[in-house]
Amino acid sequence: MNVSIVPALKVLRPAAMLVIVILVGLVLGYWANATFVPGNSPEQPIAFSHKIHAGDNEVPCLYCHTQARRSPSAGVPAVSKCVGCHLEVATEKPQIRLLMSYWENREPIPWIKVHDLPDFVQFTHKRHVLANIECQTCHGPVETMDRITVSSRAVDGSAEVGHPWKMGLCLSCHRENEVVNGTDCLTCHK
Amino acid sequence: MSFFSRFMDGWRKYRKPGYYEEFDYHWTMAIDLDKCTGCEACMTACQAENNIPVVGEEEVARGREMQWIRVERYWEGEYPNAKLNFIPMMCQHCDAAPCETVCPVAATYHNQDGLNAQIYNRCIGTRACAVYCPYEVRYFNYYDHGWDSPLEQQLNPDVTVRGKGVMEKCTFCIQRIRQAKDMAKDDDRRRVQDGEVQPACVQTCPTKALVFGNRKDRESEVYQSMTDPRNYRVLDELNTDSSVFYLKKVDA
Amino acid sequence: MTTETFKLGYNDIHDDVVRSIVKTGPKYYIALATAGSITLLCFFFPWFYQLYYGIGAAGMNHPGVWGTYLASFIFWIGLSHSGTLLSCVLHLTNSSWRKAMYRSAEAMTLFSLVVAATYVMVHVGRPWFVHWAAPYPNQMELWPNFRSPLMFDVMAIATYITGSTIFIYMGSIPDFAAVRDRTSGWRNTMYTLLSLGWRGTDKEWHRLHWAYTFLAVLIIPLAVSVHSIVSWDFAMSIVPSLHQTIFAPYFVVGAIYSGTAGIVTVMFVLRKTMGFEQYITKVHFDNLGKLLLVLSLIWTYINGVELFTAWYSGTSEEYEALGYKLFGYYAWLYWEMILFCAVAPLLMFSTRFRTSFVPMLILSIAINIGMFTERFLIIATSLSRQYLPDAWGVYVPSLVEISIMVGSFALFTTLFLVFVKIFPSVSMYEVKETMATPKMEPLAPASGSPA
Amino acid sequence: MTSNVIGLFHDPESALTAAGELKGAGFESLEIMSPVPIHGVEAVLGKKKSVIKNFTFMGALIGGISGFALAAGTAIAWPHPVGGRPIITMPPFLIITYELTILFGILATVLGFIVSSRLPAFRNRVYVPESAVDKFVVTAPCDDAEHFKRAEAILNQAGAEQVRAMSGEES
Amino acid sequence: MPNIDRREFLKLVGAGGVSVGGGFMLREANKDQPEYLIPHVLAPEDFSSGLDTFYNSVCSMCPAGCGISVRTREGRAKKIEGNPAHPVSQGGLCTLGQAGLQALYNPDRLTAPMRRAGAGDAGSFEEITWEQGLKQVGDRLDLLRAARRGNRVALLTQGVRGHLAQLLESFMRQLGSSRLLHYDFDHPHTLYAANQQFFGESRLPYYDLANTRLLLSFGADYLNNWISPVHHSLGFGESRQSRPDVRARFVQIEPRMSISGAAADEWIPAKPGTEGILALGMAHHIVAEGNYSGADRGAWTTALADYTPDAVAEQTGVPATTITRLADSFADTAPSLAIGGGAAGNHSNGVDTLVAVNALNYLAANIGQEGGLVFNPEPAGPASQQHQASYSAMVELAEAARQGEIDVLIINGTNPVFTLPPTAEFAEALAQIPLVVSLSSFLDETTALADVILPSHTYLESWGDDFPEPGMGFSVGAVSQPVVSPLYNTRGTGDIILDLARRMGASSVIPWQSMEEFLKYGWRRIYQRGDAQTLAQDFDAFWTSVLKAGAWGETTSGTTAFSLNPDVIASIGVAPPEFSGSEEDYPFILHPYLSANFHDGRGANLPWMQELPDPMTSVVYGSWVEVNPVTAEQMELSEGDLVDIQSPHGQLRVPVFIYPAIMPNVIAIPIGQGHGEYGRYAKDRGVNPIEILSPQLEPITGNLASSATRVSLTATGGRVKLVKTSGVSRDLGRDIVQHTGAGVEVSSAVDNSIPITEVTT
Repeated sequence: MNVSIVPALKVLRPAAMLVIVILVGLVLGYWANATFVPGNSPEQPIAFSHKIHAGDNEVPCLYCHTQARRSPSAGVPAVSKCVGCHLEVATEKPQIRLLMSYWENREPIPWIKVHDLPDFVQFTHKRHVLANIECQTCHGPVETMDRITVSSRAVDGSAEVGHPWKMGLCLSCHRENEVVNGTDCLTCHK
Repeated sequence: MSFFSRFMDGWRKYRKPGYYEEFDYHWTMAIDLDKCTGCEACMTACQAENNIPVVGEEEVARGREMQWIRVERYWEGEYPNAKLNFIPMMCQHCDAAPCETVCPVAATYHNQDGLNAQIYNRCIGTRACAVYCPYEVRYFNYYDHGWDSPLEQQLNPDVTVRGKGVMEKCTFCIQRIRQAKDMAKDDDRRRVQDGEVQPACVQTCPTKALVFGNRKDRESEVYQSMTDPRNYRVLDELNTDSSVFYLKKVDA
Repeated sequence: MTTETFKLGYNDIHDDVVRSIVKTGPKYYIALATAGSITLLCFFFPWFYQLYYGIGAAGMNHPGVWGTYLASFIFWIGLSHSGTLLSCVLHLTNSSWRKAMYRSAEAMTLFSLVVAATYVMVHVGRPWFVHWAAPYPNQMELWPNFRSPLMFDVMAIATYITGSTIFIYMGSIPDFAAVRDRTSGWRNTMYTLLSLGWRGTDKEWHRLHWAYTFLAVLIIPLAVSVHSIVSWDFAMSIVPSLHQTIFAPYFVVGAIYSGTAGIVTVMFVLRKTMGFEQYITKVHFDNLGKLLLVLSLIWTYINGVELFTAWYSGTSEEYEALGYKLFGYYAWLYWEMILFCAVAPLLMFSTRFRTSFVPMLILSIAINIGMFTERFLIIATSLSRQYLPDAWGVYVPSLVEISIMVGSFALFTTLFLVFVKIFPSVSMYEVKETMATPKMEPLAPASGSPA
Repeated sequence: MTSNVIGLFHDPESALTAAGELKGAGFESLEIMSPVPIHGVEAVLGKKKSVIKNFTFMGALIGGISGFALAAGTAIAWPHPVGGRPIITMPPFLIITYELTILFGILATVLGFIVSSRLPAFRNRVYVPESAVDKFVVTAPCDDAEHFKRAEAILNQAGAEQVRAMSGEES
Repeated sequence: MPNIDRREFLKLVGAGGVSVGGGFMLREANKDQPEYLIPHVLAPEDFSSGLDTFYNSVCSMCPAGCGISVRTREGRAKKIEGNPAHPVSQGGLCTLGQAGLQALYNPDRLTAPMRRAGAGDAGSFEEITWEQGLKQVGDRLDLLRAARRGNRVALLTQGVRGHLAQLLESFMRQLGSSRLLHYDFDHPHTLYAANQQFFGESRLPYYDLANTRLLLSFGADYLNNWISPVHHSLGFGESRQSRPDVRARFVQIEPRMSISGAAADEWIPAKPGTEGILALGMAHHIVAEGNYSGADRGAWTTALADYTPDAVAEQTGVPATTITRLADSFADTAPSLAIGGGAAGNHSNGVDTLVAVNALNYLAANIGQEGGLVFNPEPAGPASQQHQASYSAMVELAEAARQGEIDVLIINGTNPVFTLPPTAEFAEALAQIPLVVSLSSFLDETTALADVILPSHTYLESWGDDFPEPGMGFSVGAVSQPVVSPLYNTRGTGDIILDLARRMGASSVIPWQSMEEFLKYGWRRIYQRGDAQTLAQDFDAFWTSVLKAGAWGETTSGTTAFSLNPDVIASIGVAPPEFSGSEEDYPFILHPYLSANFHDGRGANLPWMQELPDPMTSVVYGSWVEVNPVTAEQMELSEGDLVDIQSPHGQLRVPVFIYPAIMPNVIAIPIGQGHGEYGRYAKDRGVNPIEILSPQLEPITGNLASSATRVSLTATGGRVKLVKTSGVSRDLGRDIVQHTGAGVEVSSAVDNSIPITEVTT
């Protein structure tokens, strides 16, 4: 009689293959979702298009997001701000009518937050804007988007598509620009 | 820069302590025990500023109270010569902090401003730091705390609300320090000036017993206080080299 | 060397051992089911509750931030300490009486380590992030802090688990081969793989011998380091009555002590349940007894030294802690520990006691209870009496903790029950070695012819 | 496929003598399969040198170096000032080194065993199940009948209980 | 690749597909849920998201009237801080002030007007509209006013000052009612009376702690809750360490060590109620030793003849040597200062006691001196002292109500049902009143008995102003402005009153539409005084600057020249205190004191205050009775033992706390807990010692002698765990709180720090 482990391996093969296939499958599925499904891009109450405003008409970001220059949060413009222009501009478009209905009922517009940081991160727009960092660096090519999407343009490899904001992203940028205490945890977490 | 050269640089730089003297700040607090009346205003101020939860009677009974700064009381002598001494006790931001060495994930470490940092979102909750801290000023979130609505509207947006399984402690109101630095940057100052930043406890102290500032600024009020002949540090014999200086009570 | 322990031939051993694996009575299944369900009910269920609610489910509080979880952790690490360590030592000193028992001893090591590792997860506040304690490339660009005694632990225990797994596996390759030849079906497949096609040629024996020896040489210092490091989790702090130089040896001795006691218990159980009366005999209990006795004396001595230094120091901190330990809230536990771990073992001075099974069983269990208490006290008493009296407090375990503690024993039992059905729980070839090798016989007429 | 002559013995001594005589008769690459390691095999079949110790040593060495590199490298790559200690803190790093030394040592030893003992067996090797129980078996490859005759004679002469021919793949 | 049969292949494919799906879903599952960004419709000009806005205002958590500056973010109040510009608080703030936020955001606030549901029992209310509520009340008032029966209306408010007080006053005048009562449990009536007697003006002088060198406090817990604790604390800190080579000495004389006692350099237990006698003893010594050489020395000698140190020592239990020592140092140190109040004032001889204290100041020539006591000018704004209701005034009100003389009672803020002893039978009285209107923001014990609740804003939502009493030696004022928009459907007290005034047709005299308008009207007059300090080009500029600064002051100081009316001297003398209950049946004297956290109980609904350890005992969430260790030993009591405390008028069951610094025959219970209503945090916690107080009066003021009740103590055998945060409150020779003599030692802490912290030179 002879001895060898090969027959035993043969017996195990189907099971082994099954396991492998499943594992590969899981990874594949996850990766596919991460890669081909566009990032967080919800339907907004009013189909506001950054493409038209920031892109075609070249309205500067800070015209509406005034806070970004002096405050941690960029802020969304008050409804009055939109109305300010749209009393004249494109008044008859259905979306503008929608806007006006909000305005007449004195209701705020419940925008859905697209670019969201975890609560334990204390990011401040002010410093970054004052450091002349383009909004697009983090927010992606907003001026090309009809509906805001968490985009991949921000990604420099350290963060996967669809969720550009990972700690690595901030860190690498802070490292490159040699920010003072830029890699001190307390800079962002408090 | 290749990892190897980075390694060699570090190797040269980091073998001795004292490699970060060049930084601008060394935040320090001085507490005059001769002024402290034990009114505990500091405790409430801290609770308000730092989103410290109220745990409720049962939990306090189980020793789960949360007080980043607490006023300890020590009786002396017996009636009629009894005396009660108060001493505010908060994270001493030791420069040789035992708690820092023990954290396996570096969730607590020493930052360049001489602060003992506690990064909540990095903490995995081994609670070793609390064991190692001789001042017992580290408090653990044994569960998710709640705020009866609408009390949560008071929460300070600049301070993270800690979830369950996380260690927390006094930060010298880091959010205020950051804000002050931010303002200093706005008018292109390199340093925050003395008195520009005060933790909540210092700010509210009715007797002005607490003083806070940058030790490296020889003109600062805190430097005057910490070098006052009455100064001492609690458990100094442990060589924790704490950044909180106490001024002895005066018997008269 | 050979001892005339065994009055039976090579064959019988095979039969016995293989039977112990293949033949499974209803008793076994009942035992497995009970142990398994207790594990689920008392260990995993409360744990999941705790995951959901937070560590608050346990009784820990402000001064007492560590509790029974860590105590159990040390206890299990300690229990792991006799198996492999002992078997290594005895292997190197080539003492034969070890051979019947070391396999199960090593299994004990392995499983108590597994339980200990689970306890780390139970103890930690946010177990779902525990992987941050492992060095791996991540986008946070942050690696663990290797200056932390807890990191030493992670390293040491990882190494220790790997080491003892390999050690027990290596030791049983020839036996897997032997069982392989006697089994069929899935078992045969399994054992074929496990035995790697072992044939027992002179060469294989030679390699195995050396590999095994080197492993033993490596594992002894490892085991010692592991428990020293566990002790440093405490000794490296500056908590009065924890910050002591003697802690490392203290822990190591304590570990081996409780571990050896554990072996006695396991031996007894195996002997009764698997029908190994011929292999595990008075001799083993006698020797283990002697070992235990020596260990208990050393342990008592170190304890005394600890008390003495604390008393002699005269500092308020040490003094209070000492007084609290002896007469404080947990005093009754302390004296219980002294009774079980220092006084009772003295019985083993009598040979009659050592060589009688049931008393030894009881004693061994008592010792382990005592040792568990010791670990609990080390944490509870010192944490509740630290530097600032104003922050003093008392820690009392909660129901969840106790239930998990009980459950962990069930978990251990379950693992062990599975083990005895897979591993030959007595090392056949080494037992054979200890038997009289067959003697030369008058020439038999040549039989058989070339096929 | 090679064919082998196989002799089963009841006791180690006779197996050894048989092996010795076969060797004397010019048979090469003898093997003795036994349920237990036999003392004095080397006297008969010649000394064996094991490479395992080299493996162990190298493993330990690499482990030590990489252990220290890991600790120190991590510290330097992310210099977190901790407890007022220097970033490169020798004592704790040495402990890490120590542990990794042992870990790598162990792993290397296993590797060494695998390599030097040529396990696991992927080819069908000659094997006599009895040898796992209580028989001492001497095998010698012999390709032709004439060799087999001589071997069989020697084996029987040495007191083999049984002599067989068996074929197995060269491993 | 080995051959795979079809079934196996399909199986693999299937598994693969499923797991791909699984992976996909996994990724899907850990995408985070969306949050919302709600913009303003019209952004207010001072709004900027993510940035703090600070509003200066006035704290109303206690009568001290500190200036606060509130940090708001996106329209939410986040933090209250002391206003550095305000002379009273100067940036400091006490616990209660800090916790004001939780009064604003309290879950138990009254959110809308309510009316007693049917004839229903207390506490069952139905929601109504403001119109309904105001109409119901307004009509009634209108009727009564028309019928010239306005006096059947009573208005009971917490002590308010400034223009709200004035408004209430004119409101009641329009009604033709004299029943306007400001009631605070802790209002220092006796002190006012004593000052009236001694100085001839019923006002509080400014106690200049900051510059004094020796402070004798007779029972006044000046650091905790006596008059203006924060300002006193500032002074304390100043005089302790902030002056070069001068360190004031503080002596506290009281039967139970208060926070001020703990802070003092010397704590002297004197028998309860004998503080005044002690003061006179010292006075006697000062005069006798010739340390006083005024013209009226003779008069003093005769007046103080009986108060020889030995006699006094015998009465007070303070050794004669101590008395003489204190007297000497008090006379020798200049400036020195003696203050009296708190428990010392709440005895049957309260006024005399405080007169005696004033006498001490007079003899040591501290009056009108910096570092002594300085007289205040007339407050710039309206004051309300004359309306302050003493205990007997409240009893009269209750009596009137029982007689059916009251048709409408309007209650604002104060909570008499809780702060009056049951013997006043106030709750019963309320039941007799047809229409009880409460303007409280919380459902406290009194409000629970009201018929109509018109909930008012908290102070952080409403307009108001305050002229702190005492001033700082000059008159101070501050406007309190709303810092957040109202959370609920509530209205400012002033606005409610104005509305009611309109409804009862008084709008000709009280024309203002809102409190803000009325305030501006009032402050315009202040502006017109044209003080150099407050000069602004026009009123609006003045107004905005006052709002911005959060404080206003003028340098007109009070009278400095002071001559003592001779017959005051003759009348000086302190009778031994009278206690209710016989010493045999009731061996202990009950010493109720205002809790540090809850003041007179108003703080009990704030979770922060509930969880804040009591400074002296570290007990949280409950009541306790403080017992001297020796007494406890005799009675075999230990911490947590439940005891029954029996007074002639009631009984309480409380756990014991062994208190090292209280006289053996005195037991103390903090006031503030023991609410029956007042929200989830306050309800059914601890006990209220006021419940067992005897109606012992101070004859001159008719004030309740709240420290004059005798009680007995009996162990019940019961035992509870006293919830406290301190472990062991003794440092066992560990030198945690270190002391040094007045002389100075060389220190080491800085030198022995290791390199990384070395101060770079």
